[in-house]
Amino acid sequence: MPKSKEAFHHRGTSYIVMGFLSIFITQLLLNLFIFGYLELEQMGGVWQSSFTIRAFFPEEVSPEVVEDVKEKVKALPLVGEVKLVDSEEAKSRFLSYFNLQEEDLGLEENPFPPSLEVQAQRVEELPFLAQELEKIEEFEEVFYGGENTDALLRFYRFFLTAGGLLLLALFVFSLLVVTTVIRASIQARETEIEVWNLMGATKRFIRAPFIYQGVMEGLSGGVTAFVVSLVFFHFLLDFLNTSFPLFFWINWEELILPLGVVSILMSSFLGFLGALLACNSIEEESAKK
Amino acid sequence: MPKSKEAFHHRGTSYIVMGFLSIFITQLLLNLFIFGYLELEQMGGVWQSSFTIRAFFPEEVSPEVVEDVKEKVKALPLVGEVKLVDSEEAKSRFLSYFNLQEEDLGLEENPFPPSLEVQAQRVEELPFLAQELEKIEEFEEVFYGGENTDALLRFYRFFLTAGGLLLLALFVFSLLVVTTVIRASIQARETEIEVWNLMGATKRFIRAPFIYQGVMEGLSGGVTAFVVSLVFFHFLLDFLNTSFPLFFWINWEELILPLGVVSILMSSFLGFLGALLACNSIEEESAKK
Amino acid sequence: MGFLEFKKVYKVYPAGVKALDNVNLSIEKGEFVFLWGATGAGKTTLMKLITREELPTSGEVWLERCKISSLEDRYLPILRRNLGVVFQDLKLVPHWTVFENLISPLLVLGVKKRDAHRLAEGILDLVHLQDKKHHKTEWLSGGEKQKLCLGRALIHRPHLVLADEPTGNLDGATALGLVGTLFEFSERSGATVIIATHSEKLVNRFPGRLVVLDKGKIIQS
Amino acid sequence: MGFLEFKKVYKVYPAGVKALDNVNLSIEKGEFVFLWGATGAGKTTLMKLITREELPTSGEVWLERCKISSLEDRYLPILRRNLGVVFQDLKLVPHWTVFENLISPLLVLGVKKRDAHRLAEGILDLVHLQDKKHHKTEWLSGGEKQKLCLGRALIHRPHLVLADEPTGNLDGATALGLVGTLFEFSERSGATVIIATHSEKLVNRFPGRLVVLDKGKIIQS
Ligand SMILES: Nc1ncnc2c1ncn2[C@@H]1O[C@H](COP(=O)(O)OP(=O)(O)OP(=O)(O)O)[C@@H](O)[C@H]1O
Ligand SMILES: Nc1ncnc2c1ncn2[C@@H]1O[C@H](COP(=O)(O)OP(=O)(O)OP(=O)(O)O)[C@@H](O)[C@H]1O
Ligand SMILES: [Mg+2]
Ligand SMILES: [Mg+2]
Repeated sequence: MPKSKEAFHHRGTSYIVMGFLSIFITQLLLNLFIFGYLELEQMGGVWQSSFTIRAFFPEEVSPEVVEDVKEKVKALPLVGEVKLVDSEEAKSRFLSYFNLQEEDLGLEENPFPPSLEVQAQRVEELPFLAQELEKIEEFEEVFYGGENTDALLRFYRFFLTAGGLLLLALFVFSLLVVTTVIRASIQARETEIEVWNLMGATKRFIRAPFIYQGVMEGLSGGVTAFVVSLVFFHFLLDFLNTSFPLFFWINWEELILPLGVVSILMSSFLGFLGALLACNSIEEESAKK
Repeated sequence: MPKSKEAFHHRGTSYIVMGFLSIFITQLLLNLFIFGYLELEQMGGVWQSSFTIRAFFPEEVSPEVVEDVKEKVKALPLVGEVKLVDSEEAKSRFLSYFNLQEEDLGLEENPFPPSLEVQAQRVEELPFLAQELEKIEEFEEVFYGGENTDALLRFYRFFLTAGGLLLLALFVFSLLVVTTVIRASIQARETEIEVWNLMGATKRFIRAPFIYQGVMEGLSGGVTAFVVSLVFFHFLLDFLNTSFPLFFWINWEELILPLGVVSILMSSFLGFLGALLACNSIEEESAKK
Repeated sequence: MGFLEFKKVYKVYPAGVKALDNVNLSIEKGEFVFLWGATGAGKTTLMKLITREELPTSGEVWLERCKISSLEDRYLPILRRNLGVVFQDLKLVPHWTVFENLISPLLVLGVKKRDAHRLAEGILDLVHLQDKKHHKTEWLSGGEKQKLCLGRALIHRPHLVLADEPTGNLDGATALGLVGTLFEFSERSGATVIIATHSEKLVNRFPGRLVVLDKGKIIQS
Repeated sequence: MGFLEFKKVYKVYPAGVKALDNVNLSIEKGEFVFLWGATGAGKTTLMKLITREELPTSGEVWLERCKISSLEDRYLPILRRNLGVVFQDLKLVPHWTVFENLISPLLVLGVKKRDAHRLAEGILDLVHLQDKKHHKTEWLSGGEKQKLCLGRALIHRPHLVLADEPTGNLDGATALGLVGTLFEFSERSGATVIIATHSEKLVNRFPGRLVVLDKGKIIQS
């Protein structure tokens, strides 16, 4: 049986090309998505540290109270990092921000109140955390970016949801394409299959070459897509890094492992599943006849 | 001949579904691209007005020179709009920007020089225009955003190039899918075609149902994609408008015409071309045998 | 020059098989010809040269003063519409109905479906398939398929009928009946008929010309 | 109970055709049987019940004490591996070579390709196709295809050979030779052979049992 795997299948090279191409293209899109996702993840990390709630104490607050409240805040469940900004630091920040000298202000007293800079464990939870902090009476004002931050958060969440849906749709679409391709190549071999059946071949014997074809097409498409993606991302990241060094573009090397693993696993799995579904659907159809 | 168009084609419904789906999906992606493109266009317009070159005169410049230079600048080929900002306006802008009162500054003289705000006809040409303006001796300093603006411009250009390439790739891919689908459905009817040939049918007689099939699949896929896209964009724009009113999201109504025209033309053209290519390739193959 | 003319025709298949070896043959309009020969003698090959499924390696084939061995491809449809062929391997579309297979030569000619119906009724009677009209062709028995194939070859009243082993799957009585039908058709419409067969019984029963092929050579005509 | 047994078998096709009508038949191991009947009598249908391409509408079919009319689908391969069948419509794969079509029953059985080669040589000699071994099957003439089909039915030395109209495209001499080969095979290996045919000549030439079908009924056995 193993010897006959592809022994007599002379035609259908066009189908093999078709299957290869479809998996190649879907895997390419998938890789693009993975790239986007990793990028987003990294940016998310960066955002997180800049999404900071500022909770201001009243100007006349005592240092003990500040310390107390800081510990209290630290104990809250949603809180990530907490940093104390005392009056002195607040002033020097202001001066450097507006590029001024101490003299320019001409103030005798330090008008800047101390504050806590609080980060959430997850960016998502920023608004809830802000609500929590507002409940603490010792703060005079709690500021977390409001409108603007809300919009960014919505954007982040929208991106993730849309991406997830896209991923799912992409998977279903790939599966559809692979299944149809294998179906077509099975139908192109109708006569062979009929003859094998009449010669007493088992289901497994007949299916084997198609499953094999599916997995091989999947693998070859996946590997090619992997290589092409890597080369593409190499140049893309090069370009992006020189053009927009401000953004936090991931390292090319960090892509190799996730892309490689996903490409090989996903594409061979897709090929396998597609072939299986195709075999089943064809068998069902011919049983109905 | 016309009567027989689909008279005897009993099988291959699965192929019809396949062709429909592939065109549907590619058209959907195309619509998405068109949406993105229109959005970008609109944003580009907005950017344009905010991409402004500021050319500063020396503090002690005379109003006549300013008027002269303004007319000179207006006559330059790349220039769009030109606006004069005199010292008074510059000062009041500064004050409102930093939320200060005139008294806070404590200055006797107005230290702000008059300047010209110059916009390019096309965002792309901003750097060249800036170079032109720098050649004018009457200006003390020409400022056009530098690094930052350059990066944005690169981004804009990158997006357009990438989009164009994507559009091309998408078109080729759709064509490939449609062609293979029609090829498959032709191959599934090998026997019919052989018999028609032996009965003395002309090329046209044999091709007609496949070309018809291609166009119909294209049209139905395109129209469905059009409807689905419209519904999708309706909700998307609703969501985007409430979430990010800052951005300049296009009107839903503006999408109907371009999407409709492109959907119907492109998809039926794709179907037609795909069918034609499929017929040709099959005929070539069978001629070789 | 005759109605159908083979002049020094050789046919060597790419695989190296010499199927026809210097065939010279002239057939007159209205003749009823039996092409007789053992298996592999070249009967089917000879017919394929007339239908232009194959081209001769050398030599010429003429039909009604038209040199079909060098006919351009785009004129093939015109040639084939004037032939009625019973193919040895039938060439029926299994998932079409009997009726659909039967009228396919008419549709090619542009005959309206309602007229096709009328013509089909007559032919179905002739080949005794009236009760199978709307059956799928793959449901027919071997002999019924051959009868259908013969019907299809006659429905458009061709000038030349080529029947390649039309009775291989038919019992003696039915076979005689059908060849009788062909004979009558030839008599009435003046069509030329060539029947490739192995059956000595048939050859002896009908007053036709006998052409004998042996290993690609004509040894009696 | 005999080797092959039909008990009150009816077969009515979905289209409403009554193909077999209360068939009762018992065949012993090693018998050489001719199944004779006009076109549409039900010969092929009867054979399809043995190969399980069809199920009887009612009644039972037994083979070697196994009720094949109610065999589960997953045991079909085992049944079919023990049969050698010459199909009326041949069931050859046109784009495989002659050799590939010939050894397909062996590959299904798991025979190594080198052993298959040896067995194939013997069979090719038997059916006189030695020189076409590596030809594509679609290049064969009608008669050659039938010979190949017979070779494929014998190569795995089955216990039961079903030959449906195996000589329809063969000339008299070749036909006699091949049926002789089948007869010898039966004698030597003790296999049971059933041949469906229209040819009275064949039936009279060999000392076999004659079963006559008429419109689905057995009128002589
Ligand atoms: N396409 C082909 N390529 C190679 N050889 C071929 C081809 N077609 C036919 N042959 C060979 O040519 C010879 C003549 O074939 P042909 O089909 O004309 O015989 P035939 O007289 O019709 O035989 P039969 O009575 O068995 O149908 C055979 O040996 C056959 O194998
Ligand atoms: N799948 C089917 N559906 C409907 N009718 C069928 C089917 N298969 C066969 N028949 C009908 O059953 C009858 C018997 O067919 P069968 O093929 O058994 O005849 P046969 O004896 O083999 O004839 P032949 O000598 O022409 O091959 C025929 O009338 C045929 O039309
Ligand atoms: Mg022949
Ligand atoms: Mg039969």
